[in-house]
Amino acid sequence: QTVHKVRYEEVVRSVLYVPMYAGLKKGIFKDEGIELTMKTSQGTDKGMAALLSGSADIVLIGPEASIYVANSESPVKPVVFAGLTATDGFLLMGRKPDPAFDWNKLKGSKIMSFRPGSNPDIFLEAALRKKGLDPKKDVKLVNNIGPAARTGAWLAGQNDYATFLEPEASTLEKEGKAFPLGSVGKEAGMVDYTVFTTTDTYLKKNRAAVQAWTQAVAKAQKYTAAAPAAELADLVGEYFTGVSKPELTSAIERYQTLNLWKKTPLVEKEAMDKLQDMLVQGGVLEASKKVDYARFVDMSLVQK
Amino acid sequence: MSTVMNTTNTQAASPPDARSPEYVQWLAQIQRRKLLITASRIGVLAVFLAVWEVLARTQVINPMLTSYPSAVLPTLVDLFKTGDLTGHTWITFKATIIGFAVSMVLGVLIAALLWWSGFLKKVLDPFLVIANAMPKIAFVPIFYIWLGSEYSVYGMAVAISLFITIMVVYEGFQAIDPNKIKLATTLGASKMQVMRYVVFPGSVPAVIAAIKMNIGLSLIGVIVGEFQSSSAGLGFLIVNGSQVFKLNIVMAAIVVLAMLSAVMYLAVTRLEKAVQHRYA
Amino acid sequence: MSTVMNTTNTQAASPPDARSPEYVQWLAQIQRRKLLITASRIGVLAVFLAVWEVLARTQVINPMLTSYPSAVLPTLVDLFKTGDLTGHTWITFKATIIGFAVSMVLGVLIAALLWWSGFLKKVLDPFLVIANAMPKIAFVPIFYIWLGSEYSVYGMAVAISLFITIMVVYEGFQAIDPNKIKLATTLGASKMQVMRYVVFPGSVPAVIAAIKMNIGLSLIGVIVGEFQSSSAGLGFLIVNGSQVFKLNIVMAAIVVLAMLSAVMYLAVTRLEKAVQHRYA
Amino acid sequence: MNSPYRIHVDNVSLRYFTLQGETQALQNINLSVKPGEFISLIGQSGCGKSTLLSILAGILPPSSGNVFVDGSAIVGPNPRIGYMLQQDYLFEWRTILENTLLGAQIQNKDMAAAEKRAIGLLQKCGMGDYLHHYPRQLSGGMRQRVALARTLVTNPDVVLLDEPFSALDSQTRLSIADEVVDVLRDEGKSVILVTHDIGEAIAMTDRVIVLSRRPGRIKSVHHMDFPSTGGKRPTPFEARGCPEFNDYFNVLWDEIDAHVEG
Amino acid sequence: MNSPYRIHVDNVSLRYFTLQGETQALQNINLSVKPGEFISLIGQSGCGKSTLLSILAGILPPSSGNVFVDGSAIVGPNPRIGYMLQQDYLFEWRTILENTLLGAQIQNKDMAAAEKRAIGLLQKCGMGDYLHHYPRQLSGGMRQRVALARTLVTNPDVVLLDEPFSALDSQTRLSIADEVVDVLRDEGKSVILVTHDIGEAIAMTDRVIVLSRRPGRIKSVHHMDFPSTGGKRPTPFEARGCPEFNDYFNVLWDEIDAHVEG
Ligand SMILES: Nc1ncnc2c1ncn2[C@@H]1O[C@H](COP(=O)(O)OP(=O)(O)OP(=O)(O)O)[C@@H](O)[C@H]1O
Ligand SMILES: Nc1ncnc2c1ncn2[C@@H]1O[C@H](COP(=O)(O)OP(=O)(O)OP(=O)(O)O)[C@@H](O)[C@H]1O
Ligand SMILES: [Mg+2]
Ligand SMILES: [Mg+2]
Repeated sequence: QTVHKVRYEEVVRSVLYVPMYAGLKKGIFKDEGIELTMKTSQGTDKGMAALLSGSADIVLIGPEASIYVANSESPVKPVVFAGLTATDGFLLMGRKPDPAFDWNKLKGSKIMSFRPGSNPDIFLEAALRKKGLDPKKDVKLVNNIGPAARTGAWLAGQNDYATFLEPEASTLEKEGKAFPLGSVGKEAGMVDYTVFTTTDTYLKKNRAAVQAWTQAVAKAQKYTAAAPAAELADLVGEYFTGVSKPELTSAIERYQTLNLWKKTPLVEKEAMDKLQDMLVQGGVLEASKKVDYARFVDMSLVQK
Repeated sequence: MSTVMNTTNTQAASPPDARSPEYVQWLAQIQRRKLLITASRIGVLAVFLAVWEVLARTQVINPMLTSYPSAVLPTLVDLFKTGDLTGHTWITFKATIIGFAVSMVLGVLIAALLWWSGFLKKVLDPFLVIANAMPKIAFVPIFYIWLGSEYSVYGMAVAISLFITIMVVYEGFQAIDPNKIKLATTLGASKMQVMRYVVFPGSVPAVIAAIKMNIGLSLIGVIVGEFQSSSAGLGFLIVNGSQVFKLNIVMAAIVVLAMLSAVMYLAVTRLEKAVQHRYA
Repeated sequence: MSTVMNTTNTQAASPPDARSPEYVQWLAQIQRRKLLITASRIGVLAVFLAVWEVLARTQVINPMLTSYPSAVLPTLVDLFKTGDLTGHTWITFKATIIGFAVSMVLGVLIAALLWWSGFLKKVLDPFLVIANAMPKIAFVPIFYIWLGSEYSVYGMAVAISLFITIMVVYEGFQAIDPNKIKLATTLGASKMQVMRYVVFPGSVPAVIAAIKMNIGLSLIGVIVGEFQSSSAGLGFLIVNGSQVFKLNIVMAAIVVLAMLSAVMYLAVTRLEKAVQHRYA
Repeated sequence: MNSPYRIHVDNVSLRYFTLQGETQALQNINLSVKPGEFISLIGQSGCGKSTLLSILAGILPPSSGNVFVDGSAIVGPNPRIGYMLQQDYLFEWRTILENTLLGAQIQNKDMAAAEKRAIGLLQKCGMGDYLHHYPRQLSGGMRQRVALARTLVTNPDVVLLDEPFSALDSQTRLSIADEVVDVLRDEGKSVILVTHDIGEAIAMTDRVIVLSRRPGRIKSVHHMDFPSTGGKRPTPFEARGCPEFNDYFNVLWDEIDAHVEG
Repeated sequence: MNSPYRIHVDNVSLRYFTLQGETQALQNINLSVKPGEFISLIGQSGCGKSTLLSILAGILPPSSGNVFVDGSAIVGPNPRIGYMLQQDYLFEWRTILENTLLGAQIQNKDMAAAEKRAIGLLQKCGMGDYLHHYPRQLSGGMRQRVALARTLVTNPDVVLLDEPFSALDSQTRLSIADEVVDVLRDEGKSVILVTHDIGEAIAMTDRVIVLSRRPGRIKSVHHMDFPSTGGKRPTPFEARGCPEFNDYFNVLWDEIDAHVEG
């Protein structure tokens, strides 16, 4: 069996990517002949940059970056070849628990989101729209706070609502600082949130490696779907320095119930069309610049 | 009265109308050299821009990652026309000046305190060394938490520049010739008078040196702060531009930032020259 | 032979066994003062930690935002036991040293080149001023793009420290007493010999001054680079800790970072003292 | 106390304490200076000359013994004593006039009167045209004259001079010595001059006191008698031309040289 | 060319060019020095003394005129000419011996032989015990002796001294002058001394050349004749005691003073 050496970068370290860590720990990638080095690039933009500049072979980032780049002058084009998360994993959280929460209650409030044009922000806007709220008028989206500073800003008493990923969501809930009210992903619909992406040139030269990768992802997804949360927490604990087992377990449970993790790596055309609509509505993509599914997604390996 | 003046200025050189042909020739040569230098500078810049443009256009380097001059220039003009650029630049500049002013005032005060009490200086010394050596940038993620979005930009600016200001100014106080202090003491000066008449006015060059470092560091602090949280400013332009892969905006902002920092630096350098002349 | 020695060292003070009571008393007082200083330092630290602990425990300040000493310490011990901390620290240290070494070598070479050719210096001067004044941090978002994840950490370290190194070393070269060069010239030294026998050995203190700035700046560059993209290092610990909001990890990493930077700073300061003694 | 002496040094000793050890800088110094008398201290480097001046200026308390001005003990900086250091230490950021006024300012004197006196003194020292110049615009000799005016502006009775001309070149030195002596005699000051230049000591002062090497003790005292020209002591420059000068010089040279080592 | 003169300065003029204007520093200087002769240049500050030495040292080409050593024109730094500056400029990072060897190293001399000569010279200057000391460990006078040894190590025929003692205190100055003259005469050098100290010029050299104020021209030349003691010229120190000394001094003082202004 040939060994594929792959330089891999994930967008952030998050419970959202537990299937990947599980695959690594279970030796699934190794079994497929993949030897990888992993880095955390701290942002989709940086992950994409790593890809385009050739310092990474495969990255796990939001698919929207590939759409932007498909429209650009870049001679190298990114290719989405497998999906990992079914939709956005952010939870909408408020300062008080509210069993009778209704998204209409958000009207007139300040919600802490992410930078304009970023995936989490686009998804939140889509969810709001679905619920009949105009993200520009009915609510005030705060999107000028850097990722590392968001939790602090929340704790410092800024904003009425905010979106959080696991494991912060569980931690904050446990501390009584924030309470989950809804799931952004659930409202926005099943639109792939983070996908494995490579470049056309890498794919051409290293098809076997990408194939092996896709198969490993599929296996890892299958394993994750069946495994109990506690087992997964034990398995991937070492990727989350400082997060306790119970916290991790509850976070994994939450994502399991939300069906966040895809069962197969397939990224569907409808999902990508929906994403592009969201981008257009969000004002970060011109309608005329929508990109053909085939121009940035290649599902041929998944189908094998 | 028979003292020999050492200053050459007072003995004027020959009047200009008495220029010898050799001198005229020498002046012309100096002039040529000056022109050559200016030409070379323009040349270096032109070559740099041309290489950048060509490499990006021929896709030897990915234009998506670097943009290119002919894309950056229109962006600059556009941003400037809409007034956006002026606004962002002004915001960054204002924050820099505020951070700078705060850390200068604090820095000089603390340095004065340390000078006043040698004991306090001794006690605080290891903490100052650590605070000064510490990469303040490490606090970026938690600074925001502590200071909130409004003040974290200033906070970063002050954090980055305060300790070095204290050190430079204190060293300036220390570097005052002890004989000048001795002189004031023999005239009966109290410690307060020594400070007022000798140490403070004598450390103006040190304060200028601190200003020189400080203003650059404050700008760095502001940019870092703006990266973290902001809705305007050059740092905001850069981080937002890179988020949506608008490298022409990033480059435009960087060009403006380079100009802003160079202008501030040159202003302080000019101030420094003026003071140095006075304190020669 | 009737020259008067100005160095006091050579005329030893009275032998120690001849200590007068007043001197013994004076020594004791000095000793007391030293003890008092040490005690005060410990006191300052203790008060700081106690206030932090109490405020966080009584929730006057939000313990989630600040953590508290009794949480940071076990984290430190844990991280240290698992070997994680040593590993992360080593990675950051190594990157710092590499960045530092590269920019020292490059900086000294370029400074030598500029010294050699006054014309080149003149031509490049405005570019150097801009490069030096520019907040290199602005390049963070695009540095990563250019250099890739592997080299962007080193790249940032070099970018931050290179220009100031060039400037400080060049200024050191310039500050060599022109009379020393004149002396070598009258002995028939070529430019190369002047460089070798006068300028290089004479600028050792300037190089040390550059090292002192450089090593701190390289560390900043590495931390910033690690914030940006990394899989290990103290910067990684800080940014990841703050993302999962484990302030105890952030604080632990910051404590280690503070110690690392202080140790490097003190090492260079010691080197500086040794050299200064030699070059007194 | 009423004392015939302007300055009286009574059995003064001084030890410096450093971590390396203690240094006996002065041992049992006894010395008196009458009003209007000019004396000089010579001795090898490190023998304690500057230390003695510091004690007289009240900025260094003696380890034992006492110093008196007109019979009252000196316990701190005293406006009756002016101290002129080896270098001028003019403040670069002040004009000549402002520099001269420093002492008056520190002592909260009436500034209008002080300014009048300062201008008068500067004129006397030949610096009347430079009131609003800055120190950097002056030559070494001119600066030292300003330092003299600054010392005199608070009208001290005693002036201590610590190698006041050693930073000047020899020509300037010779001419400024004449002027300084002239001004000081004119103002009726008592003067204690420290110098390394034996010739300067002989030419400028009435009494030359030789200190032994460390610990500084008074080794010998020499009276300088010159034939008076026109009822006055010859100027320093004239004194150098007198035959007595060479004799004194050789005596003092031997006195010092014998105790100096390579 | 065969020339009876070691150094011959033939109608040398020099103009400095700066952006502010041109400065005529020297005008039509004619001067000759015989082998073994000691001459000195005096004149007010800025009259071009150092400029003339720089031309002789070959580091500054004259605007017009020529300079020759033993009849051959000087066009650049010349090993036959040694230059000793006002301060010692010893390299702090070299030991005394290494400092002394600088010239030999630069001129790629046989280092073993050079070291032998250097040690010999240092011993002659009384510095034999300090070969491996660093400059910071020496007093000003000792440092200046090392500078002399450094100048002599490459065995130049002519030694140029630019105010070599002006950084020293007067006592040290008097004693070192004797030693330097001793060493230089012993080595048979020709010497051109620049000084501000008229006394030094009179006591140390055979001929004193007075330069006019800028542009420097030769104003007058004075031969110093002293009664020889034991067939030799008196040492500088002895010369100062001779009655001729005062006469020469007063002549030269007037000569200079007349041209100096406040
Ligand atoms: N602050 C001090 N602490 C310790 N020792 C000192 C101090 N000041 C002077 N000394 C020592 O005391 C002795 C006398 O010093 P002082 O400066 O009075 O000598 P001096 O006669 O003025 O010498 P010079 O002619 O070089 O000026 C010297 O040996 C010196 O090393
Ligand atoms: N490099 C230079 N460029 C322009 N002018 C100069 C330069 N060097 C010296 N001069 C001018 O030439 C004149 C002669 O200078 P030089 O140094 O030879 O005088 P000097 O007689 O040695 O003076 P001093 O006694 O002060 O050493 C001075 O007026 C000086 O200002
Ligand atoms: Mg002294
Ligand atoms: Mg000169």
